[in-house]
Amino acid sequence: MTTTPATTAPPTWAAVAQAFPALRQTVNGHRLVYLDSAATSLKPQAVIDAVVEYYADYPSNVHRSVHTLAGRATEAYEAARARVAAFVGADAQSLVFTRGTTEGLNLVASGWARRHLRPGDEILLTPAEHHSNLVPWQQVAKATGARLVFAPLTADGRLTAEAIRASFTSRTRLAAVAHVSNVLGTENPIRELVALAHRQDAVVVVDGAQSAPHLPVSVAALGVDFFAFSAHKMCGPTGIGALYGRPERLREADPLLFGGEMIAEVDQEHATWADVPYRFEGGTPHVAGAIGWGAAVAFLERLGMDHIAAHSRALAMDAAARLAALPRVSVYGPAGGRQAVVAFNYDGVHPHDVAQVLDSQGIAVRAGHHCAQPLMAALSIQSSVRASFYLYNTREDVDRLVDGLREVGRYFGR
Amino acid sequence: MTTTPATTAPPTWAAVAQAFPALRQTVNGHRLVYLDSAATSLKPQAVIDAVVEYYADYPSNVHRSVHTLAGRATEAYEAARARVAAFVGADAQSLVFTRGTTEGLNLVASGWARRHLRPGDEILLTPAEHHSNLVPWQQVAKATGARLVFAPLTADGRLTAEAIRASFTSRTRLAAVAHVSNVLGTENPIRELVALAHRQDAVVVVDGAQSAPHLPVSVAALGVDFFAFSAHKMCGPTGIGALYGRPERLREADPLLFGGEMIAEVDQEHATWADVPYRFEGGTPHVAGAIGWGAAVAFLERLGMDHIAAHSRALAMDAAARLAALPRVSVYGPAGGRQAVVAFNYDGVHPHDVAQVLDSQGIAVRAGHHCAQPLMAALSIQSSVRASFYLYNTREDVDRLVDGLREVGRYFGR
Amino acid sequence: MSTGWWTASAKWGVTLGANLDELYREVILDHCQNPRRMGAMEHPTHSLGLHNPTCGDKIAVDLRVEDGRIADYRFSGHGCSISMASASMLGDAVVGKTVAEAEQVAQGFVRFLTGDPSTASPAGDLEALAGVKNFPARVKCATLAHNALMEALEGAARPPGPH
Amino acid sequence: MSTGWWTASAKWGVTLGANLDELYREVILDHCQNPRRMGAMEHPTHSLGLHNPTCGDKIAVDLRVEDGRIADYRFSGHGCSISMASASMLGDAVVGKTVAEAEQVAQGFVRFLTGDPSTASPAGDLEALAGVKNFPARVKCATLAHNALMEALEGAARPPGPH
Ligand SMILES: Cc1ncc(COP(=O)(O)O)c(C=O)c1O
Ligand SMILES: Cc1ncc(COP(=O)(O)O)c(C=O)c1O
Repeated sequence: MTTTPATTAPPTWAAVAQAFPALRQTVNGHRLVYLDSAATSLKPQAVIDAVVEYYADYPSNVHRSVHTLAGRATEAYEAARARVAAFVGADAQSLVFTRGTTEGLNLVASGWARRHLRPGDEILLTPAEHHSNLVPWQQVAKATGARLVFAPLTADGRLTAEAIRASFTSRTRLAAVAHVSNVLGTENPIRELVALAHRQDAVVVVDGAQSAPHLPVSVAALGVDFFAFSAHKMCGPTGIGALYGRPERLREADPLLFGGEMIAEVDQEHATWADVPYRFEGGTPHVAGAIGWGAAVAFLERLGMDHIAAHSRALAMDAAARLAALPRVSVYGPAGGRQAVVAFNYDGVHPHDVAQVLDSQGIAVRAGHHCAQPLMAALSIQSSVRASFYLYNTREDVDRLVDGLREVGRYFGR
Repeated sequence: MTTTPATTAPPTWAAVAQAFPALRQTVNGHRLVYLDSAATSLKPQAVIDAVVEYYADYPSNVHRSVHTLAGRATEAYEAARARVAAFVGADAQSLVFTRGTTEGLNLVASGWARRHLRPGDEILLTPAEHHSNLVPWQQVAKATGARLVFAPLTADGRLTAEAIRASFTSRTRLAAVAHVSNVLGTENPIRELVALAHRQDAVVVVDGAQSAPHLPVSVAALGVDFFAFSAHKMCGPTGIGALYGRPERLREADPLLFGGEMIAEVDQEHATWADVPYRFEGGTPHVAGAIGWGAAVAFLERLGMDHIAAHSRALAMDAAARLAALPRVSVYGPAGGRQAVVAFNYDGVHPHDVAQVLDSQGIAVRAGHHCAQPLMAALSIQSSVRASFYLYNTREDVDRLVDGLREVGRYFGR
Repeated sequence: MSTGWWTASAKWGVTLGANLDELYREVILDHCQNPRRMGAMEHPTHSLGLHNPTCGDKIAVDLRVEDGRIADYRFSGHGCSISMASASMLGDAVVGKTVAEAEQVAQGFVRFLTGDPSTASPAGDLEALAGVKNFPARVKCATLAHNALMEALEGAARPPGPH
Repeated sequence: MSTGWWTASAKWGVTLGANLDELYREVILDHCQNPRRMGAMEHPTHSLGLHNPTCGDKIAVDLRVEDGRIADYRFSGHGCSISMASASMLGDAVVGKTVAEAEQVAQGFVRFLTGDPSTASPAGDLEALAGVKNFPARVKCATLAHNALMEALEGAARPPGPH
């Protein structure tokens, strides 16, 4: 179950971009430069085709019917589960389909942590977490009496193994950390965290929303207890994601939704649950989403995750260096070791206005707090501009971004 | 905000069927006869096209970005919300997008009922509820000390206004009932239930999974507090549904998922929620699903819900009468007033085997307990066969079903 | 977008439910109508019931193991023709075998039907169920008794006491 | 499936962000660089802050109402050029007006930008913000101060006491 097939040479990225129909358009008179993949990625034709095939040919419910269309749908749905699981180095039985990363993290918080945490227990986080990996833990803390502890970042925004060690105490029962930050682009030391946590049977929850699209991931090699990620950020459909859980941990968790396929037996007063992972998939699943995600994973695997990682990292590093060299531009996060994300500000021009002027040149970036308000506060800013890169971006896109920022300065006279 | 535009003549149903690409196939050598719409419906080309257009042209996240693609996606997503809300006679602000009916009902159970019910309070249900409208209330009862009360059905499976009245007590705080049963095809007297409930400020939750696809629905006219339904059963995509809630009730409810767009302000320790309905939509939404659902609703409205209701009701009534006339076949549910569903058994042949022989003739039906185990127990059966009808079915499909059942008898020598 | 008519099975490159007689072989219908070893056992050494969540069907298997061999097998419950026939056939296949051999029969059968290509097709009457492979929705029915037998034997292998 | 190149705005039949100068009119950039009536008020009779959840921007509006008229208006906070310019322009538009008139100004402006076709385009400097209509993502920015003013005046209309 290797997550990346042995590819020899990297693909020709300009040719890869041709697989994405959205890139065949002009926006405001310019070829679209899409630099908002950290919010959601574009979709290759192969994924669109897989979704269309399901809706057009066998748009059936799964699991519950004997007829031919339902058989085909069930097979495709479960094959997608196996494929997505293998992509992150897991077995199909340990992969729960969710709506996305947010639901996955909430499932761990409500289903596992509320049941297992006690007053005085500590939940270890970082100040850079996405709201989806912060607010659920605030709720757990309120409900159980556990306490949130934030491991400090270095001045340039890194989470070091030392900081983790220093923040870990004998009361730490759970650590929830992003694999890759959606603002700073940093990759966090998950292996070190796991080593420390498992010495005292603490549970490690990883927010993989920004790592699964970009890095070869093996939950088995990392040793994490839970790993949540979303299809829509990795070339897949909207409305689907997954939570990997170590089977023994999954079995300790309560379902979030009751009804439909998650049930074994019911009478008027009582019900028993199906086995994992189905126990956590109440209601009719997002069949088209799972099938499309399977196609996305096949698409990424064919290109090779190591090549994809190298490509978007190279673009982001190049962009970060060139933006930092511009007058009035500040880039956030460390100088080295950046994944596909570059957050920055243009002194004297609000991020919304920067993004607007870039959009007028056909360049799509994101402006805002990126669902990381505590991190914004730590950086003493309200918001920032974020350019994020993926497999369909090219060097020319970085040129366009740099030129675009010059135009921002010109337009606002700064 | 009418749910059904004034259509003059009913559409030509055979022509309507042409809009569904799945019907252009043969299964096991026969033209497909799809009689499993109560599990999930086929999709018209217009819905597939809307989904493809989103993925191919503007596959962007919503709400959070200034760029052109995001603007387009946000507009389309919110237009779909308004369109789906209008379809059931509601305002956009009172419509929460969910994964489906199951999530909607669980949201009311976990978010509203757990907070408001007290020991000794009564939850009124019927013995015919789908597991998704039963198991969440079992959980609420366990958590709050409330008690489940089941209004009895008549011998032929109807819920009468008298039975509701007789089961209502001064302790009844919430009633949760299907609008249309997914097994018996009965339509329940929601208006009478609401009149009774609102006299004592009890809350009425309606499972609309089987009514929204088939009947003109106005939540305003019905006066219900909550109404949950799924796109996939009404020509829409998988993975999306909605919960309508009276705004004052929605504001009394806790969110189920925390993170992403549902938040107003966050610091490390605290968070405040966005206004309804966004408060209940944590994480990146299923944008493609919402947009496709909007197209599905437009498709249904163009044909006219009154015509659709009359058409599938006529087919189901015809099928029920003709099946009941066959030797060894028992049809469940009342003789009159049936919506689009016919559940039955063939004496001496297990439902799985019936469905299998029908499938060999290209006829797709469902066999099983239809997620209604308590109802099966009340009928003293384990399971049944279910044929369900929709706008793309024709009289010829009923003929095929009747002939198919004759073949079942021949095949098993009964 | 697809235009014109197509054949589901051809388009998908798989044969799904193509031939009914491949599923319902004579011997299956015979076992189903005249089930062998049906009924409860007086003093089983091993016993376990399983149900198929889709349809609520239940099959319970009772075993008497003596000197490491399956001395007797009984089944009870209700189900479709496939699950009843399979439970009926399983008895013939395991009675007189050692526990290890019986487990191999059941496991091999489950593996074969769930698509493990390295597994030989089942022997004896069970061979008639080989066609279920092409009807994935019925695999759960065909393996219900086999899984019950394996879990019954396994359960006894665990240390006694609450678990 | 689409082939070849297309123009986003043409294909969608709408003009989205087509012309930057339509958004950033001279007078907007002027208000943004030289905001009028910025700063806190000593003793406001009405006061309310609102924030834009997307970016965390905040605009607070202070009012002094005397004899049913807006005697003074101040705003504070931080935001993009559109929200700052809009807050700055709103002061000129309401000072000296009756409360009802001021509410009409703010409400008319919000209605106009959110696409109510029956609303006349705004008067005075605020007219320069009419172009925001074609940039839906910025409507929240342009209406922040207006919504704060309306809520501040509304809040006072409620009965006193905790609510
Ligand atoms: C009456 C009824 N309620 C609830 C549901 C659950 O809907 P979903 O699976 O879309 O969540 C269904 C369909 O399965 C149904 O028929
Ligand atoms: C780091 C991180 N965590 C969690 C999320 C939430 O993912 P989703 O919105 O798909 O649930 C995101 C993306 O928005 C993210 O970047």
